Amino acid sequence: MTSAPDAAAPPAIELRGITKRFPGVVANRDVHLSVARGEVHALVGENGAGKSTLMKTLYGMHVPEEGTISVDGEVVTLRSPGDAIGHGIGMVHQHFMLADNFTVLENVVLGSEPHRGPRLDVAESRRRILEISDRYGLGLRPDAVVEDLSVADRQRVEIAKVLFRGARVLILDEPTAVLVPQEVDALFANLAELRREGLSVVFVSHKLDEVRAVADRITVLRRGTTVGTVDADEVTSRQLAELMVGSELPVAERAASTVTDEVALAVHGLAVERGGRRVLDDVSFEVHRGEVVGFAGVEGNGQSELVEALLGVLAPTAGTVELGGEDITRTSTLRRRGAGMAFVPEDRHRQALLLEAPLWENRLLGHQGSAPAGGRFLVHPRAAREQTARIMAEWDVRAPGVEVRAGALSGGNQQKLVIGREMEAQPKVLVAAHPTRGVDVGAQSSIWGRLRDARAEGLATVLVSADLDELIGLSDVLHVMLRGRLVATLDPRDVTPEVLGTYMTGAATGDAGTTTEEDRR
Amino acid sequence: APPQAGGSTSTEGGGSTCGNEVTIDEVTSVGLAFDSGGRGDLSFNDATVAGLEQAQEEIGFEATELSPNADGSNRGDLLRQLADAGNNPIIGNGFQFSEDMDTVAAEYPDTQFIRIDGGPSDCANVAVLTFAEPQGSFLVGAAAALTSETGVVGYVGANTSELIEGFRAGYTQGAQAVNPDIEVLTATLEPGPEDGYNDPAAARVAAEAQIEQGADVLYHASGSSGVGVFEAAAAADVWGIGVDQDQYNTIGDPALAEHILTSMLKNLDAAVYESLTTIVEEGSVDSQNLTLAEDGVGYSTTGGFIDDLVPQLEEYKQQIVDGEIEVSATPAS
Amino acid sequence: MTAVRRLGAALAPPAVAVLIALAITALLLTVLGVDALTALRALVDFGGSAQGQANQLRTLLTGAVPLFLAGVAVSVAFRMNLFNIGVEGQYRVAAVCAAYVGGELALPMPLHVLVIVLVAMLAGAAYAAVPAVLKVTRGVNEVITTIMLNSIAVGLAAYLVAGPFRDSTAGEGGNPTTRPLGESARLPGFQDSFLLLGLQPPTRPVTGFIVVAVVVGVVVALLVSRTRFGFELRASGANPTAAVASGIPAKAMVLRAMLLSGALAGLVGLPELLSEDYSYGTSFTSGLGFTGIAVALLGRNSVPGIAVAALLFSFLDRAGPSLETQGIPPSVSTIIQGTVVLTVVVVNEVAARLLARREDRRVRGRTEPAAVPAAAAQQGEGRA
Amino acid sequence: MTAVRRLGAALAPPAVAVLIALAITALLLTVLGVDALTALRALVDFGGSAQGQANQLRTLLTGAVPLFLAGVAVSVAFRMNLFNIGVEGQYRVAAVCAAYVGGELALPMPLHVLVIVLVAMLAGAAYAAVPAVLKVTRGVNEVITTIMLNSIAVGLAAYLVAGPFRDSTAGEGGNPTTRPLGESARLPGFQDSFLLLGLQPPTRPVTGFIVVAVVVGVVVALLVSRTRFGFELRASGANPTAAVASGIPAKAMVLRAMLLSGALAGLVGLPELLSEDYSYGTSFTSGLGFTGIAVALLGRNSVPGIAVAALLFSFLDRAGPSLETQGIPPSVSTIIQGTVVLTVVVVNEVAARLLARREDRRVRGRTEPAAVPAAAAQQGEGRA
Ligand SMILES: Nc1ncnc2c1ncn2[C@@H]1O[C@H](COP(=O)(O)OP(=O)(O)OP(=O)(O)O)[C@@H](O)[C@H]1O
Ligand SMILES: Nc1ncnc2c1ncn2[C@@H]1O[C@H](COP(=O)(O)OP(=O)(O)OP(=O)(O)O)[C@@H](O)[C@H]1O
Ligand SMILES: [Mg+2]
Ligand SMILES: [Mg+2]
Repeated sequence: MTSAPDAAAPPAIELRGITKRFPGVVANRDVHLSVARGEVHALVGENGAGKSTLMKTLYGMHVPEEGTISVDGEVVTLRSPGDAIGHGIGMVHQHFMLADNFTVLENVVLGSEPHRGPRLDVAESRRRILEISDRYGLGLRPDAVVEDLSVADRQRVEIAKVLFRGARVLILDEPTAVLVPQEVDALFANLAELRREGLSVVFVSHKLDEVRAVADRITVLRRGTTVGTVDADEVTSRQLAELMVGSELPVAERAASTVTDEVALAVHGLAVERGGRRVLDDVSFEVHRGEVVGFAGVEGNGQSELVEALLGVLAPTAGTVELGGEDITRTSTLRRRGAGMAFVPEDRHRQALLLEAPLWENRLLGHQGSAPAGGRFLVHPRAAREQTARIMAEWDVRAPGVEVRAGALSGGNQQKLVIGREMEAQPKVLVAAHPTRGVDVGAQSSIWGRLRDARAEGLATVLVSADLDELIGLSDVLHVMLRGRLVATLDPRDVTPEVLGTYMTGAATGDAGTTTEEDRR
Repeated sequence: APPQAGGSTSTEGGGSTCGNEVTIDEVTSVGLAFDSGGRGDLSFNDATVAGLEQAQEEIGFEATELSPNADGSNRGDLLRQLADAGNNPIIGNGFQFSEDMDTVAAEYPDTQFIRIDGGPSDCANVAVLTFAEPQGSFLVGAAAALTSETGVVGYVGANTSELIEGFRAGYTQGAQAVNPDIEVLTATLEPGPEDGYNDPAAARVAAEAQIEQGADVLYHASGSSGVGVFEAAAAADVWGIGVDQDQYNTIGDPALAEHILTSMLKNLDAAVYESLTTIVEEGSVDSQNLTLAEDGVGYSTTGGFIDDLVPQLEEYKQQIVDGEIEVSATPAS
Repeated sequence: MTAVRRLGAALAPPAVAVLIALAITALLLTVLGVDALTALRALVDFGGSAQGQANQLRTLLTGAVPLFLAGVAVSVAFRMNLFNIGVEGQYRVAAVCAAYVGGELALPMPLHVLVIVLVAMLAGAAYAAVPAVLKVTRGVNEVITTIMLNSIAVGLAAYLVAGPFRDSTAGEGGNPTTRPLGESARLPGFQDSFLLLGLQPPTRPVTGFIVVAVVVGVVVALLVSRTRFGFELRASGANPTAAVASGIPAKAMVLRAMLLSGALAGLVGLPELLSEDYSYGTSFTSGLGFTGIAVALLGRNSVPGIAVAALLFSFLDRAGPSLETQGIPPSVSTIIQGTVVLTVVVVNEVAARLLARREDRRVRGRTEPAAVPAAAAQQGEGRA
Repeated sequence: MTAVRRLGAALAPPAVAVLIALAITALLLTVLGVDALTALRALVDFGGSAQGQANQLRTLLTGAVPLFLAGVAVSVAFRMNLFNIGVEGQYRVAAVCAAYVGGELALPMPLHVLVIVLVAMLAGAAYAAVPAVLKVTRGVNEVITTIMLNSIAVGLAAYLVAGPFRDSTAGEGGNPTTRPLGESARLPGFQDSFLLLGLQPPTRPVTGFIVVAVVVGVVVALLVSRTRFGFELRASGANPTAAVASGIPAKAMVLRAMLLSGALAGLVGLPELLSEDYSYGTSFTSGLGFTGIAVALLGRNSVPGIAVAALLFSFLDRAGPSLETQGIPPSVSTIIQGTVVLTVVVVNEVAARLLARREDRRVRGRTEPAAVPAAAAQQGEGRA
């Protein structure tokens, strides 16, 4: 435990003795956190440890019961994000808070619009946004509608929004969960730039290597309270993990192939159009029983459309999808799910959860038609409650009970609930986007383990992920997507994240250096 | 005083299906249930109130007035509530009480009910006071035609109920009796047989449209909606014709009164007054149809705007009373 | 146990709310210069005589039945975030169709009523299908279509009853109505059954349709909480995107919700048709659909809540004449009625929130704070 | 250029819609057995004489003014996803207050009118503050509170005009009204100015309040599209969570939106007060607030759209008597009017979507697909 880089100046942010209770839960208990000017400070801890709660407190989204917040040595009261912004604090949320039907420009300026008198100064807004975009390489298109953006794009919009306000303290709650390595590097380069300019950054992440690489100091949170603060150069990832959970750092190790001959899912020449443009073009691949097929690609290259087309939410303009030999191109989502397809979406809040409904109702969602909790006509709340309790136990979903609103769970626990729900149905085909997004290291290794077990029992998996270690570690074959096309097929056994990255950005092309299907069997 | 049950042998009408012939020894409390619009509608309801108050002054009973709720669904309950409170007789103002009053009369066979307007009742304890509105309307129709310089006159009715259509029928016949080529513009505020008594804005739009089409005398049969007609008439400096009461006196706005040519009088007040005094004198009251002959209907001359027409109108009146002119109660179209 | 508790949770806030509402209303009345005591006494006065009281009770119940049905109809659509302002038009069209078919048919007793009920539900659903289809296929907001369809319904019903549906056996003249229902379609009511409860029977029976209303209430409550359809309805309302991803057909759900709402709306006019008027004519009650919106909102979309709300509205409606008898002008009595409902709404909302928070605490109280393994939570669950 | 195109985009769909609506209505009429040609001719008939036409034009304009104001008032709240059903009650309370103050005061001309307008806006805003405050502090849904406040407003206005606000100089008897406005508060209208356009002047002037309506329209349009407030209003409505996270005070926005909506609602009764009646009495027009909801929805919340919608409603309103003159029964004419609006709604919706899609393509066409650096997008922007 060391002191802040510049001990003389008051810390940019100091939280002292923060306690925040939710009904029945102490999310933060006597938390201390001190962030110096020009420091990148990481916050780590397992799911539900209270990281987001602490960050929201700092951003004025709720008022703590106890404790004080000081900005530049002065005690302040933050009753609303407005107050926090007023004190130069900005936040990028774990679950984005963007107005979907607004443009990038509108979202960025929202709340602190440049204006001349009462009039909105659009030209000035555009100028400043593009300036920020260029300076930090965010690649923003001011007139794109946020709804149409990929998750990574949205992330950049959120970051731009904070920078736009000239925040002196940036809070980033799991900013890298959905970024591919190149994007993570770019982001960290940005952070370094900011730090040089004297800004302070507080960021939350579950990726411990990353944390060590970028942070100056790291504060560990466990069960709502601070365990300690360490210097990033003096700690190993393993030590960090032990501080957090008391267990070892998991590794995505390859397991023996369980691929069978039996084709579970076959896709031929799939194409999807949006706004007159092909966002998915001539995509063909097969997934066998016991096989994990991974899809790598920079966000915005058609992975979302692929997942949604497989699920039947998006109608393809060409091509076919066969499930277990049966053409399901035109069947409904319901039928597909009934035929054994499961789905973990990239955005759990939008596509997987009823935030205002209790956990047991969320357990029913997507499975309302099948026994034991659902049925043709009736649903069985009691069975749903029992099942929810089982999922919570088996997948380590930490929540006080099955009657809790899904919205009250921490992000990682929501993710575990979604995965648990989908896996408990014992699907034949799993379509998963970022399955471990936002879960802590312990839970991540247990989810990986379970995915491997299911694969050994014959599960066919379509895996989309921004975590290249996860992709390489879990997949039996890897496809690279670029501009809606499959541009390369790689063998995960002899590919490194760096190599994969070059394919994803289009720097390398073709199937060079990869093995064929036959080779792998 | 508890009402005396009379012999339930009904005289005319060949056998009543409900209620008893009621004899009332002493009138101590009278109930009045309003038509929609309630007290202060400046026409139909207020006319009944006037008659009731006149009788009250003379006889000295207690009066209870109740207004229907917004959707008019509680008319039957108003009557029941009045009956439960011991009122006898009970007056229901308006033809909309028809079904409800017969039902309630069967439940309270020893209470006398009086209904203003509406079809005949099978109940021995329901007295219906009806008026020959078509006849009265005939006379104001004639007055309109005699006054009109454009050969176009207007009519604004509340709805398409039989009662309201009767006004239109008489008015048209009267106008055509004077001038067979006259154009009678008609407008109806509500598509069905209900409501329309409380929408002066719509009445005004309708009246303005007719004035635009050349109408220079406008009659209305639309309760308090009629204010809109008068407003339009006053604004365009043409004539309006009142209904039920002498609206020259009751409109309360001199600017509007100056444009009320005449009013078709439906002598509700007199009829109500008389039926109450009849009960006091004779213990019971019967249904009555009040025509021109009984002065149940008529026209007003207040303001002196039609003084020179009176001889002609009186002539028509006589012809109707004599049966030389028959006024149909249903419009030709 | 939980069922009772849940019912209690649904009923307690409105009860408390009514009391507080009365207090606030008394204050307002004093400001308006009206004797608050007299007014409140008149408000809760059910008349002196046993007969009068029985009749007022009957009025209260009879008035609540259509309001309850209208509230339930509105609430079904609300569950899916659909604002069915069209209950008004739907029940009008349904009533005129049902009255016509019922009047022209001659069938044995239970069948005759059944046919009328079915026709009403079908007609209501058909009329609700218009906004539903327009929304699903053309994306037209249902609020404006139902507003316009309400006004069309007024014209349509008047046109039908004056023309094609008019009682042809009645002579010329007279106000147009449909042919009166035969005896076999006239629903018997509750009158002597009051004696069983030790009460004076009212002069008129309470509409037998109250039984249908109770059945509808139970069925809808079960439908919403226990069936797959109800779950899908709620899910689509709560998060349409997630619902679609979960295999719930969004458009089909809009259709189904509106059709069900319309079918229920079709029932609203039946108590009047089957137990009072026996035909559709001049005095058919209008406006119930609009009040139904307020009833559904006041009842917070739950069936028991809607029942209480319907009774409250009916209670206040019934009180109007009592207030007038006490010399309180209709204008003030309108203010009183509105204020009572308004205060009930507010207090109800506050109470419901407090209750939810307590319930929250109760649930959580059973488990340890934060980061507790789910197994413990499960045990906690089992213990309750 | 873009402003014109945008106006065109807002106006073109309704225009096409009206034409298609007429065609569909003609079909319906034929089904109902009415001569469609006669009916449609009657619908669009403005009378034979030049005088008659001028007068009908006047009726059309005069009728549209309050509907436009009501529509704008509703739309401001809609922008924030607030359903201000209470415009009805707000304008009623505002009108009675403004009439009272205006009648009792004696001031020089422009000041007198100004005071009346201010009082109306304040009263409307104050009455709208009730649901706003209840929503913000107690979380009560504004739909139910405004419904109840509407019914209270009816009672309140009747109470006020019969008691405290009654014209004390008028004798007993007659119906209660406020004291008539003095000459200095009577708004001059447009009559001879018709000559400037080469038109016959109508017999009565078009309300001078039309100027206020135009100003309000322009101001609100600018406010919503060009100012911070308008932008934050839309944002808070479209995505409250995002707005809050951006530091926009959500509760304050609810308050502001409702107060603004209420203040605008306060204007709805003024054309009638200042140019027609000069006092508030029993004959004061009611229901404009409800129609305002339909107008706002039909106008798709845009000011030009609302103007067109208000004109359409006024046009159809005016056509009622013409239809009856042609022997079309009132029930059918109600059906015609409703159907025209309904079809316009649908066609308008479809056209707006098509347009939006085209617009979309236009905008997107300017930029390169996907992963294009912002600089390129900027150029594309510059080029257009
Ligand atoms: N709005 C809320 N209502 C009730 N409980 C809440 C709420 N928000 C968070 N909690 C609880 O507070 C605790 C801490 O949650 P928090 O979101 O801070 O965790 P976290 O550290 O961010 O986890 P993760 O890594 O999964 O995002 C959890 O037990 C959670 O259930
Ligand atoms: N509805 C839409 N209309 C127009 N353009 C769209 C639409 N949806 C997406 N796009 C654009 O298409 C491109 C591809 O986006 P897409 O959502 O397919 O990303 P993705 O590759 O699936 O990313 P992820 O890995 O996050 O799933 C982006 O430039 C996006 O802005
Ligand atoms: Mg978190
Ligand atoms: Mg995507």
